[in-house]
Amino acid sequence: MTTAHPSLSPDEIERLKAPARRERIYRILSYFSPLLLLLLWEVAAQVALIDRRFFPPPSAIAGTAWQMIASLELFDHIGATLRRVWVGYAMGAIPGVLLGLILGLSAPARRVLGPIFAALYPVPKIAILPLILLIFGVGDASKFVVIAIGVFFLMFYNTLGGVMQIPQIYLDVARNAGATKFQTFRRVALPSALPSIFTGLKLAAGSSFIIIAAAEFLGARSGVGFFIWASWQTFAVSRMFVGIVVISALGYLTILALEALERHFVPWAKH
Amino acid sequence: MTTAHPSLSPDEIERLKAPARRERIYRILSYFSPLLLLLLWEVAAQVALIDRRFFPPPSAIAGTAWQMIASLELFDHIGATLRRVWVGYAMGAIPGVLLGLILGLSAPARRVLGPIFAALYPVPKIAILPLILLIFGVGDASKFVVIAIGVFFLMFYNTLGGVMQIPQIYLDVARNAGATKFQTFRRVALPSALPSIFTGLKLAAGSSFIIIAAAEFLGARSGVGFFIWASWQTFAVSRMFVGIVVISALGYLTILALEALERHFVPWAKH
Amino acid sequence: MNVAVPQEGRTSGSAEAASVIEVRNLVKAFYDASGDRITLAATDVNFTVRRGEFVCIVGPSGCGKTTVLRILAGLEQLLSGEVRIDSMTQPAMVFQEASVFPWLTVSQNVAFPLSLKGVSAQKQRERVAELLALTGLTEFADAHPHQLSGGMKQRVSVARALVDDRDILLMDEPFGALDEQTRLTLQQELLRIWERTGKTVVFITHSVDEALTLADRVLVMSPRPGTMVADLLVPFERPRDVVEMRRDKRFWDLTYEVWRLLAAAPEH
Amino acid sequence: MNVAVPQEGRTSGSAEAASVIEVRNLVKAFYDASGDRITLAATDVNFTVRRGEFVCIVGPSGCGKTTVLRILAGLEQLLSGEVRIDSMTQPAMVFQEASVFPWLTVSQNVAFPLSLKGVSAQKQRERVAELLALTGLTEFADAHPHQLSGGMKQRVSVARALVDDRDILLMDEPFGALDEQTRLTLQQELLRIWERTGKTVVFITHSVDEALTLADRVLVMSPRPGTMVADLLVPFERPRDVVEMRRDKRFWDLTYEVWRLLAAAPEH
Amino acid sequence: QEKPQIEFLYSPFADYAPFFVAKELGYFDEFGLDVTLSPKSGTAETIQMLASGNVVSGAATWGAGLFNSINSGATVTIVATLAKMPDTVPSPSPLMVSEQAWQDGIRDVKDLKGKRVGIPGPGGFGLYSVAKALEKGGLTVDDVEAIYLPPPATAAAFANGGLEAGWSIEPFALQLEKEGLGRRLVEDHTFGTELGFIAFNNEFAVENEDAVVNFLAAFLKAARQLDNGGWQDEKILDIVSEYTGTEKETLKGIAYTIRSEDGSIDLTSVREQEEFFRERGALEYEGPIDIESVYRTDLLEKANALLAQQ
Ligand SMILES: Nc1ncnc2c1ncn2[C@@H]1O[C@H](COP(=O)(O)OP(=O)(O)OP(=O)(O)O)[C@@H](O)[C@H]1O
Ligand SMILES: Nc1ncnc2c1ncn2[C@@H]1O[C@H](COP(=O)(O)OP(=O)(O)OP(=O)(O)O)[C@@H](O)[C@H]1O
Ligand SMILES: [Mg+2]
Ligand SMILES: [Mg+2]
Repeated sequence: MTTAHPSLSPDEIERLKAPARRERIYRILSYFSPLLLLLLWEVAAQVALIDRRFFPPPSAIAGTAWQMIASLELFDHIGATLRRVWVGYAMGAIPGVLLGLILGLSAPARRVLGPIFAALYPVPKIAILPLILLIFGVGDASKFVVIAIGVFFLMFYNTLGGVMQIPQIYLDVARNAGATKFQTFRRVALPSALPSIFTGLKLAAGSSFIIIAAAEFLGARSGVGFFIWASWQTFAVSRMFVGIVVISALGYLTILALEALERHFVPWAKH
Repeated sequence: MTTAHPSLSPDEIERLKAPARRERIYRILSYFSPLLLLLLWEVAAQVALIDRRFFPPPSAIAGTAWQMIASLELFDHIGATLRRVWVGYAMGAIPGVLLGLILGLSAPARRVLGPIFAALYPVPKIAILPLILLIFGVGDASKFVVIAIGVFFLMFYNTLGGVMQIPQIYLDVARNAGATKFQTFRRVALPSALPSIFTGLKLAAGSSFIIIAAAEFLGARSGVGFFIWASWQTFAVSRMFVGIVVISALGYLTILALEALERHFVPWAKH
Repeated sequence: MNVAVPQEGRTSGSAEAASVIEVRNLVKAFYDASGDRITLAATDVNFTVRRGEFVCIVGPSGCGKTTVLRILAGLEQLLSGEVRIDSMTQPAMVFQEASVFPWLTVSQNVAFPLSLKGVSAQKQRERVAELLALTGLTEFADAHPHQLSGGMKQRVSVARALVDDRDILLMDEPFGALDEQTRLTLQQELLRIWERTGKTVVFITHSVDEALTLADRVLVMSPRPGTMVADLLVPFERPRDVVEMRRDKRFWDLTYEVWRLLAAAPEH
Repeated sequence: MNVAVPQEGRTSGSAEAASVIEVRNLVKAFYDASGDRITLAATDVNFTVRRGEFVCIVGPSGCGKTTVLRILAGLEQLLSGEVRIDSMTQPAMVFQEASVFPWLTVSQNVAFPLSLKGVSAQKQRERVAELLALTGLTEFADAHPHQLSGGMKQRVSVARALVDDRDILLMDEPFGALDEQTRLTLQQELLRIWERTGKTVVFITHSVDEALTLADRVLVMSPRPGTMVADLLVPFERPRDVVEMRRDKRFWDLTYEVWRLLAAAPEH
Repeated sequence: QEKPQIEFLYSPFADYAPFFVAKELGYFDEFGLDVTLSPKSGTAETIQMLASGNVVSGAATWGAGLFNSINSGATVTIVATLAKMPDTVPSPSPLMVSEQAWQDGIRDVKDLKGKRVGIPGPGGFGLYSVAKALEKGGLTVDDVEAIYLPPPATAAAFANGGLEAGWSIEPFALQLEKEGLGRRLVEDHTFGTELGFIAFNNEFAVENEDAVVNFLAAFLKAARQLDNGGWQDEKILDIVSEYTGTEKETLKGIAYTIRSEDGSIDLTSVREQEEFFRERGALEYEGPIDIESVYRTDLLEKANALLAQQ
């Protein structure tokens, strides 16, 4: 741990490295802070602050979850949901980032397409669902599309916002160094907008799981969202909460993974 | 128009001001570019590229809209929706920005609360609707809350992202000038994060209209979302599209208004 | 602030009373966790600055001058050693990097420290007008920083550091981006303010001329990891005449001495 | 680039063939639409630079030096006048502001122009190593910019501008943040490269000493809105010895002349 | 004297028309009540709101969720029927076949074997209804591929071939026919099937018996008016149009659910539905549920008596 250094005493090296080490430990501990929520809920249910018929305590839910894990019933649902989220996420994030970069760097594109996206964005997805079903069928394709739409706008606006914040000097350097339009995208706009892009990626990750939960209410026979809905329809409250906790946990883990990626890809920023 | 200047010829002043003037004209023109979409749609419907039963041409929708405007039927719905969106938006945006600022500036707060928000964010709103209804009743309050939740996370993550991007030097200047914690929030973190906050505000505006449409699908008897839902239930496609166009237009106008505010409040940025 | 300010320090009167800044065996290193890499920025730095003294620090690029100044300002934690600042007010700092707020106009930037203290708008206006005149920015009072040249931005930082009249001034190459004429004017103004108010000034510069024009003492730092290699008294009486001074042999001796020290262990 | 490059210009050989940069009646103003305010940055600027010439521009802060250089680099549009650049490659620029990319390491920053051109990794490494050695940054090859001092960042910019060996170098106070020792070394290296490669250099500086050390000609600009008020030939033969030069009366005459020109119409 | 206040949860469907009529034509006032109608979403939420006491009354449809919630102790007091399917055709809730499938030769229920059939959800009336329809062709739900979709989405699925058949409801069914997207395949599968019930919060029902009786009387008055030709009345159509957001033109000429004359629930039909869900494994308890313990017929009798006095 305490590497030698020509001019520093081991004690000084120790003190120098302590903050980084502490930071790492704190971070790992902090991953567990959401357990506080469960604790709060458990207590509230135990002292009958909340109605157990509708909000069974986490301990009761854990029992149900255990049975379901044992019967492997949950894993198929999780697999189906993850697959849909992954595909939809990629389908939305890639064009979102690309168009954000393009509109961010090109004033004419921004002028023509900007208002079009602004007008399309607030179109209520739930209202156009029948249309999506019409075009993409009742299968998984329409679920991918619903997620992709949600993800797209988050990525688009966050990337655009990030690109618009790029200090002019970086673009000047790129231009002076002889960067092509594409190289400016790839080598300057993209990395410079990375912090904003990561904000978008995290928001989009959370949103994907929210959206898939809603989308699996329609025309699905698998997936955690379907499972939640089916449980609620049959008033299987504990099972429903297992589903809610599972989908939230999936979202949470995705966000944590993105934060780890961010620390890796944006090493120059504070975290 | 061409103000005099001691050392510039009127012609030079003209040329100097031309870009700004052109920019203004282009911007105003660009507000109408979404009409292109309607045109495209009209043509596609007219040449039967798309199924008119599901996508009646805008001209047909305009007819329906006209009747509804004449009967004043739409205005009550618009009023109800706007009121819900406004209240919910404010309820979500204010705490979102505040918590974003606090977590952005305080590492301990970020460590403890960060993961809690990350865990709460992906909880599917549609699944916890019963919980919201139970706590906030079946009236408008629960609709405010549903919007507020959606808006909150967008504002929170965008503000947090913006604060994390603040160049350290600005915080150093504030500290050296003797700023209190609160003054650092108010006078440095907030303005410095404004570009990201505006990205959040625009995203949240779009989302509010998406969410209110969904919320008014469930348990409402007024609002554009209810109107769309009711039309949907009876396959009154033209009416449904009037609703969709109206709600999208409301969202679009809100985004335009926010962009105008942004140009005013972030005059140092490119737009 | 991570700076120890012992109580007795404040009540002056003791033998060492006049020392406002005292740095003892200061060591500062940076640790890069992702690369597991230690950069030693300054080792065993010792110096004191007496009340009302004007001290310049010179040293090769990257030797730790900025780091020492940031530690004095309480913006950076030291690794070991001791730093004592004896002042009722926090030292005012002129940063080396561009540090004006892009969202404020020039006059708002200058007024920033005053506005934090709730000084009346009228008073702020007066004081800011003074400093804008001093730094030649009156015409640009309402401009935003992105409309300024490099030197103009630097002058805004200087004006901001002077605006609330603190006891200690820490200046990190404050005139580096200025032409000699403007620099001369500002040097003169700084000296005038310093003489009138009895401020303590620690001033980093790369120009030996500038150091000899301004300072009571010149501290010379060695290349990274920096340490103080010399503490030279500048013997010229004030007010100093730049042209006159150059006729003095001592000027050239001192210049040569500093150059010799700086060249002693070149960084590359 | 908004710079007119007439075809005949390229084929040299004519009477004026040797002029690589030609600026005629250049006027540049900025318009702030939100305040309906016009800032005149430069008026009626005229100068030419011959192939292989080293020209320094001096002038008071805010007089338009950076603006002129940015126009030469094609980064800014002129309002009226004419600018002609006769070169096969775009001029390389060292910017006055901090301009290194925070997401790249020092060596990646230096390699940036090469990597855009698809130079092989091996070649890039070699060339970058050379320039890091030249600028004394070898030890910091893998550091990120936020781990560098102000002067070190500036050296990265200089290395980046030199890396791909362009015909014209536009340098905006490239050594402003460097101590005299490091500055001297880099001046010498720059001269060595210039003499060997026959580059054309336009160099903005605030230091008259520096201008006289480096330049064939010194262009002096008036305060904002800047215009060229003098075009002074520097008569010293090369290689120049800094200390020797100061013994020459012409050095002091020239220094005095520049000072007089700069002081003629002080900005404030 | 203060009028008793009752908040009632409804869905914006024509099945709830008696409440709209009773409210707008002043029947609730007539019986001395101050009734607020609040829109709600699903059955489960309604039971939750009533059982927890957040809202005192509402109506909901039968289904697995309801049976399970009663079993889990989320008890409410059931007082009367909401609606039932008529014993005649056209049915308000036919099983429809897509035009495309019809052209492809699916003309009978038994042709649906292995085909995709739209069902609104896995635990409610729609599933039961589809099962009854399939029974007509000797099929069960397991013989087809169930696709869970709400009726409006069926239109799209019919158009793009995503579904061969699907559950439907008026006025959507009529529109499907009009647009040439689908045809009625089965209409006689749910004659007399109980659709849902009116319920009160337990404590409220005990403490405010008179208010409940008055509420039911007003409801019955409106229900009888509707079931006896009220749907031809322009004024009533205006009211229903307002509450359901459906145009009057659309409301005209379609079939509606009805109610028993006295508002009582046909428990045989309810038991049949319970049995169905048990067989599907959707119930979390053994044996028939004790509906009688939560179904108070005395209040309805008093309401009928009160109405007879008028
Ligand atoms: N945040 C940091 N992380 C890592 N290393 C740093 C950091 N800040 C400074 N250093 C290192 O510390 C050393 C001293 O830096 P400092 O900025 O104090 O130099 P300086 O004397 O001010 O130089 P200059 O004259 O170039 O401004 C340098 O080697 C630099 O690389
Ligand atoms: N983008 C801009 N918008 C408005 N005004 C500008 C802009 N850039 C420069 N100016 C103005 O143009 C004038 C010349 O600026 P420039 O940067 O060329 O000066 P400079 O000679 O390089 O000064 P310095 O030595 O301080 O760097 C200044 O008055 C400045 O305020
Ligand atoms: Mg420094
Ligand atoms: Mg400049």
